Amino acid sequence: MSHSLMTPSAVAGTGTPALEIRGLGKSFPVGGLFSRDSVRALHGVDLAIGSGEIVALVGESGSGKSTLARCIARLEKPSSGEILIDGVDVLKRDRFQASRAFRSQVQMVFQDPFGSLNPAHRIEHFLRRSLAIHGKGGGSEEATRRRLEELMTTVGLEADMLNSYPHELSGGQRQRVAIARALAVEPQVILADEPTSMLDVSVRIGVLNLMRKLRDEQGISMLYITHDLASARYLADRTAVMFAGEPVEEGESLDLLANPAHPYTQLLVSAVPDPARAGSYDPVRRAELRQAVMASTRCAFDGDPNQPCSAEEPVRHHVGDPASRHWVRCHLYRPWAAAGAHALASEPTNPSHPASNAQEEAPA
Amino acid sequence: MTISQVSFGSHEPVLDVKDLTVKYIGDTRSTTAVQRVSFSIGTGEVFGLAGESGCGKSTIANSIMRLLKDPAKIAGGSISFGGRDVLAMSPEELRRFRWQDVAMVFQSAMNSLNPVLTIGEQIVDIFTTHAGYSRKESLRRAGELLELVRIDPARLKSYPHQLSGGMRQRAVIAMAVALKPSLLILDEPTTALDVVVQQEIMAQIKELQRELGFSVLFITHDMSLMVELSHRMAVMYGGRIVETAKAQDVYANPRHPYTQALMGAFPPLTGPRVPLTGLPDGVKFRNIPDLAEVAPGHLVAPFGDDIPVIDSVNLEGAAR
Amino acid sequence: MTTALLKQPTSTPAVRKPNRSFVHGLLSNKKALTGLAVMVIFIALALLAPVLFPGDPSRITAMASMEPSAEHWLGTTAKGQDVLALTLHGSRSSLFVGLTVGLASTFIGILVGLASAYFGKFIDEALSLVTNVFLLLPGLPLLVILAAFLPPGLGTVILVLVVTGWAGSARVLRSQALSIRSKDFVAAAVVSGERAGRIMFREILPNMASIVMGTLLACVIYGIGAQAGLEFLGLGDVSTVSWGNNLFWAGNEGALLTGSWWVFVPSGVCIALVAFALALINYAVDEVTNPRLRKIKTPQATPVKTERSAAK
Amino acid sequence: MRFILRRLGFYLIAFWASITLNFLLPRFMPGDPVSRMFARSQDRMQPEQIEALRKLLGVDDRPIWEQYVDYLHNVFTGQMGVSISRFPTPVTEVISSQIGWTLLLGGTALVIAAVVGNLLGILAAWRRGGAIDSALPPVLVFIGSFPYFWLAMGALYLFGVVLGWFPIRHAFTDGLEPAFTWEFIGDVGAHLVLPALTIVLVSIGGWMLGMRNTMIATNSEDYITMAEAKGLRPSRIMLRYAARNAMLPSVTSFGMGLGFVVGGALLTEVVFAYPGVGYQLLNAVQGLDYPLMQGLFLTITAAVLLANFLVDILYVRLDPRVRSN
Repeated sequence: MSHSLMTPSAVAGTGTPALEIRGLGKSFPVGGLFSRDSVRALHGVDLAIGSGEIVALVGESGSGKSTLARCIARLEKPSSGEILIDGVDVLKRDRFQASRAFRSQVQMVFQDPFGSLNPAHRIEHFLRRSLAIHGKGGGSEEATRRRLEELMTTVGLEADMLNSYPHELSGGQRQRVAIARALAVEPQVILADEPTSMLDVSVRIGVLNLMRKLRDEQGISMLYITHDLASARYLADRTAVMFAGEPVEEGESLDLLANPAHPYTQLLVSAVPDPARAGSYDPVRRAELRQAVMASTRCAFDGDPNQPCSAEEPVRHHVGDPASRHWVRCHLYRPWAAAGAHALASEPTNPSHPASNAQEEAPA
Repeated sequence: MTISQVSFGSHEPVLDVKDLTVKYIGDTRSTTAVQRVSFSIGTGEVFGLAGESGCGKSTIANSIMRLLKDPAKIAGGSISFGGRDVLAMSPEELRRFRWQDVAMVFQSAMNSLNPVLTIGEQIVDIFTTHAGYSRKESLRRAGELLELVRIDPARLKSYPHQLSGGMRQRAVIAMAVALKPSLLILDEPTTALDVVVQQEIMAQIKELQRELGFSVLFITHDMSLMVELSHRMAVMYGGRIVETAKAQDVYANPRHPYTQALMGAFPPLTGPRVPLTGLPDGVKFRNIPDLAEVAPGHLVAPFGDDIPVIDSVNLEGAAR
Repeated sequence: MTTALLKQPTSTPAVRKPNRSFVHGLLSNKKALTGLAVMVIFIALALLAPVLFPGDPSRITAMASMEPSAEHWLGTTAKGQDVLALTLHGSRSSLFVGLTVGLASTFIGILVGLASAYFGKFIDEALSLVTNVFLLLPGLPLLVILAAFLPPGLGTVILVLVVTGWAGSARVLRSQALSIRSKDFVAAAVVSGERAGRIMFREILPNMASIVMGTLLACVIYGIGAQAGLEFLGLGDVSTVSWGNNLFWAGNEGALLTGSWWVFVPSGVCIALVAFALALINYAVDEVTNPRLRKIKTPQATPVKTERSAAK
Repeated sequence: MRFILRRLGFYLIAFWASITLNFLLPRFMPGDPVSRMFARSQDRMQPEQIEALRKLLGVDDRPIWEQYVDYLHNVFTGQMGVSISRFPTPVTEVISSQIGWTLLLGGTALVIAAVVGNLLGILAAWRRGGAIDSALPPVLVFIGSFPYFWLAMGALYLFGVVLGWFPIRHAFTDGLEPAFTWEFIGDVGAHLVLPALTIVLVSIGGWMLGMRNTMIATNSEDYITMAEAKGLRPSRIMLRYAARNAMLPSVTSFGMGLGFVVGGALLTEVVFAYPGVGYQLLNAVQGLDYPLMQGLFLTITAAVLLANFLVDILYVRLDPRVRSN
C-alpha cells in the first residue's frame, strides 16, 4: 500500500482548476403546470477542484449535495451560475444539451451500483459503449479488446467478468465496473455521488482506496459526495460542508474536522458515532447546537430581522492560520474567538429565539 | 457449545436463543439463512448483533417475534423468553406475547406505519387490543407516550407522511414502549436517517431504557454505533456468529478476520490518517466452525493461521 | 495483505441472459403452457381452414337449421351454411384483426410511453393528457359512433379499434418506462454521452420486455372482443366471415328463438377460448416477473408450523 | 383541494375533447353520411328544422371556426336538434327518458361486481392457496373471456326462452304504467336480473384478481409486519391495515371501469332490448339518426366524466396523502 495518505495533494492549489463552479443556483418548480412556486435547492455555490485533487462535499440528505452533482454532470439544468472546465464556461459553450466533448471531460459514478448498470446488458457493453462514443477504442477491435481488459485490471476486476451480467456481480464489483465505465472516456473530473453508501461496509474501504489510486496514478480530479464525514476525512484533500443548498465551510479535511467553525459542521461532527470518543456526548452542548441549526432546510437565523444573516449575506471568514485554506461563512463566527474552544460559545444563543422550540418540523 | 453467561444485567436471561436454524425453502433448493445461532440477553442488557446485509441478523429478529413469512422456516433450535418456549406458543398466546413482552422497531419508520391511519389510531390500536382500555383512555395514554418521546400530543391527529423521518421513528419507538415490554428489538432503527437525527434517536432510546429498564437487542451494520451503545455484541457472517464478547473487547481486540475487516471499514474521525483495507471484493468465508472461548467471555469461531477460510467468488451479490 | 487470497481463478460463469430465465420461467408455468397450447391449435386451424374447407364457407351447402350430425359436425345455419366451416374460416379474420390491433396499439403505446417518460416535462404533460382523455372516453360508444361515420370495411374496424385501444397500453407502458427512466442506469447512459433514441430503445425498452408482452396480450384480447362486439351490432364488415359476424347472423336469423343453439355456441366459445388462453399467458407473465404472485407450495412437514398460518 | 381542482380541469378538457370530436366527425368523414340521412328523411321535416340540423351536422357554408363556436353554444344550451328516428321529439327529450334505465342497469351491475369481486379478492389474498384463491380465479377468468353479448344471449336463451324464469326483453312488462308501486318495482327487478347478472359475471373476475394482486403486494409491506408484531387481531390487520390500503388502486379502477361498464351495458341492452341509452344508440346508428347519436355520445361521456369526478372526491377522502398535497 503506497497511498500518499499523509501528503494532501501537492498538485492542488496552483494553476487553473480542473473544475470550477461559480454562483451555481438551482430551483425546482413545485405544484402543477400553472404553478409558479419553486423550491430553492442550490444557491450561489462556489467550488473549485484543482487538477488531481479530491474534494469532498459533505452534508445531510436535503442539503443539495446530490443536486449539485447532477447539475455539474448536466443531468439537471442549473438555474444560474457558471460551470468552468479548464476555464471555459460549458453552460455557455453548449447551451441546450451537454456536448460529447463535455461528457468526455466530466464523468459520474452513481450511488446505487445495483441501479446504475442496466441489467439487460453485459459488463462489456458498458465499457465498450463508453469507448465507442468517445472514440477511445483505438481503432481496431484488437485495440479495443486490449483497452477493455486494461480497464478491468485497473479497477481490480478479472477481465473475464466482461462477459458477466450485472446481477452476477457483488455490489462492490459493480461499483468498480461503474468506475471503469467512467474511466473509459479518460475524463478530467469524476463526480462520485455517495459511491460507497449502498455497499456492504466491509468492501467500502476498497472502493475508496481505488479512487485514491486513480487520483495518484492518473491525476484525475474528483468530487466525492458523501454524508459520511469519516470517509471524507479518509479520502479527500479538502472538504466542503453543504447546508441548505450552500457551502458554509471549507478547508483541508483534517483541519476542518478537527476544528469545525460553523455550528452545523460542529453538529455533524459531534453526531458521528466514534468509539474512540465514547462518552464525549454532551446533551447540553448538543441542545445548543441543535437550537442553532435545526433541520437542514434553512438556517435557523434566516428570517430573523435581529440577526445580521437575514439582513445581509454572510461573508467568508478565514479560520485559524491565514495560510490555511479553511473558511467559514456564518455571521456567528467570531475570528477573535477562534483561539477559544469554539466560536459559538462566545455568542450564547437567545433562548427565546423562535426556532428554539421548533423540533424538526414536518415537511408541509 | 455454551455461551458463557457474562450478561451485563442479572444472570437470569430474558431471552435465550439456542442453536437457532432458519431455512429458506426454495422451489428447487433450500438455503440456510441462520445456522445454529445461540445467544442470550440478560435483564436490562443491550445486546448488539452486527453484520452486513444478508448475514441473517434481521431473520433472527423476525424469528424471535415469529414473524417469518414463507418461504422462511425455523428448521431447528429453540427460543425461550422468560422461561417460556416461544416456538410452541399457540396463535393466541403468540398474539399476546407480541408487543406485551417483546416489541420491535423496524428499519424504516416510513414503511412500518400504516399510511392511511393517523399516528393516534395506530397507537390506540395497541391499547385497545392488549390492555382493553376504552378509546378515550387509550387516546390519553397515546398522548402521554408521544410526550415521552418529545412529540407534541397534537400530532396524534397527524398521518405518517406529515411527520419528518426522525419524528416518525420516535413515534414508532413510543409505540414500542407503550406496553412496557421487557425486550425491545431494534432492527437497524436509524439506517435511513441522517447522522444528527440518528444520534438523537439513539440518545432517546438510551434514556427510555434507563427509565423503563427493558433489555435491547440492537441490530445494525454500523460497528461504531454498536460499540457505543451495546454492552455485549455478536458479529454475524453468512448466518453464523463469528465472534461474541463485550462490546469494548470486540472494539479493542477483534480476533476474527471478518470482525477486523468490519472494524477497519470505519475510518476514525480523530488521529492520523492510516491506510485501511477492509475486505477485498468477492471474498467469502465458508464453513464457519462453532465458537471457541479465547478469553473470558470472548468467543471466536476458529480460523486457520493461513486463513484458508477465504475464497473468491464473483456471484455473492446475486442473491441480494 | 489479503490480496494473496484473491488468487482464485474465476471460472467463467455459465452466462445466462436475464431474458432467457423469463422465457424459461414462462415455459415451466402450467398456465402459460395451457394458454400457448390453445393458441397453437387455433392458429393451426386458422391456417388450415382453406385446406379443410376449400371454397367460400358462406355458400349454401345443405338444408337449413340442421342439428349437428356426422356430415355437418356442428350443424348448419338457418341459411344452410356449414357452421364448422364458418367457425374455422371465421378464426382467420378474428385472429388477424386481434393480432393487428394488438401490435399496432402496443407499438403506439411504446412510442408514446417512451417519449413521455424520456423527455418528461411538457411532452409528458401533453401526451399524458391525450392518453387520459382517450382512456376516459367510453370505449364502445365511441367505437359505435366512429364505425357509424366511417365507410364499412375491415380497415375501418382495425383503425377504429386501434384508435380506442392504444391509450390503455400507452398508460401502462408510460408508467413502467417512467420508473425505469428514474433508474440510475439511464442517467449513467446520459452521462456517458448516449443519444436519446439509443437510450430509449436500447437502455429502457429491453427492461420492459415482460410488460410489453403483457400489454400486447391484453390488446389482442381487446381487439378480438371489441371486433366481435362491433360486428355483432352489425357495424363491422358484414361481407367477411368472422366470429363476430357469425354471431351477428345467428342473432339476425333468430337462431336462439328457433332453438338452433349450435349456430350460436361455437363462435362464442372460440372467442372465449382464445381470450382465456391469452389471459392465462398474461397471468403467467405476471407470475414469472412478480415472484410474490406465484402459487404457494403446500408446506412440507417441518417441526415448526409455518409462521404465517400460526399467526392467524 | 388543489388535487380536486386539477382533476376538475382535466375532466373539462376531456369533455371539450369529446365535443370537438363530435363536431369534427360529421364534417370530415368521407362519403358524406349526413347528406344520405337528409335524402332519406327530408320529406318529414319543416324547412327550419332542416336548416338547424344542417348547421348542427356541418352541412353549412360558413367558415369552420364560426360553425365551431356555434356548435359549442348549442351544446352548452342543450340545443341538440331533433331526433330523426323518433321524429319530431327533441334529442334531449329522447335521452332523458332513457338515461335512467342505463344508470339502473349499469350502476347495479357495477356496484355488485365491484363489491363482491373485491371482497373475494381480499379473502383470496389473505388465505393464499386456500379454496377461494385456487379454485375461483380460473373459473372467473374463463367466464370473463366470453363476450358480454354472447353471455347475455346464452342467459336469455337458457333462463328466458327454455326455462322461462325471467322475462326476455325490455325493462318492464308492456302495458304496465310506470309508477311507484310494488308491482311495478318488482316487475322492473325481474327484468333487471338477467342483464345485470351477465354484466356482473363477465366483469367480476377482473375486480377479484386486481384486488387479490394488490392485496398480495400490500401484505408484504412493512406496516403489515409491524401490525402483526403489534399483536393485533388478524381480522383487524386484514381489514384496517391490508385491505384499507389495497382498496386505493381499486377505487381508481372503479372510475376507469365505469367506461367499460357503459360499453358492456350497451351490448347487453341490445340483446335484451333494454330501453337504455346503449340500445337507443344502436337504433340511432341503424336509423342514420346523427343528431341523436351525437347527443347520446355526449351524454354518455358526460356521465362517465362526472362519475369519475365523484370517484376522485371519494379518493381524497380515503387517501390522506393526496389530501395534503
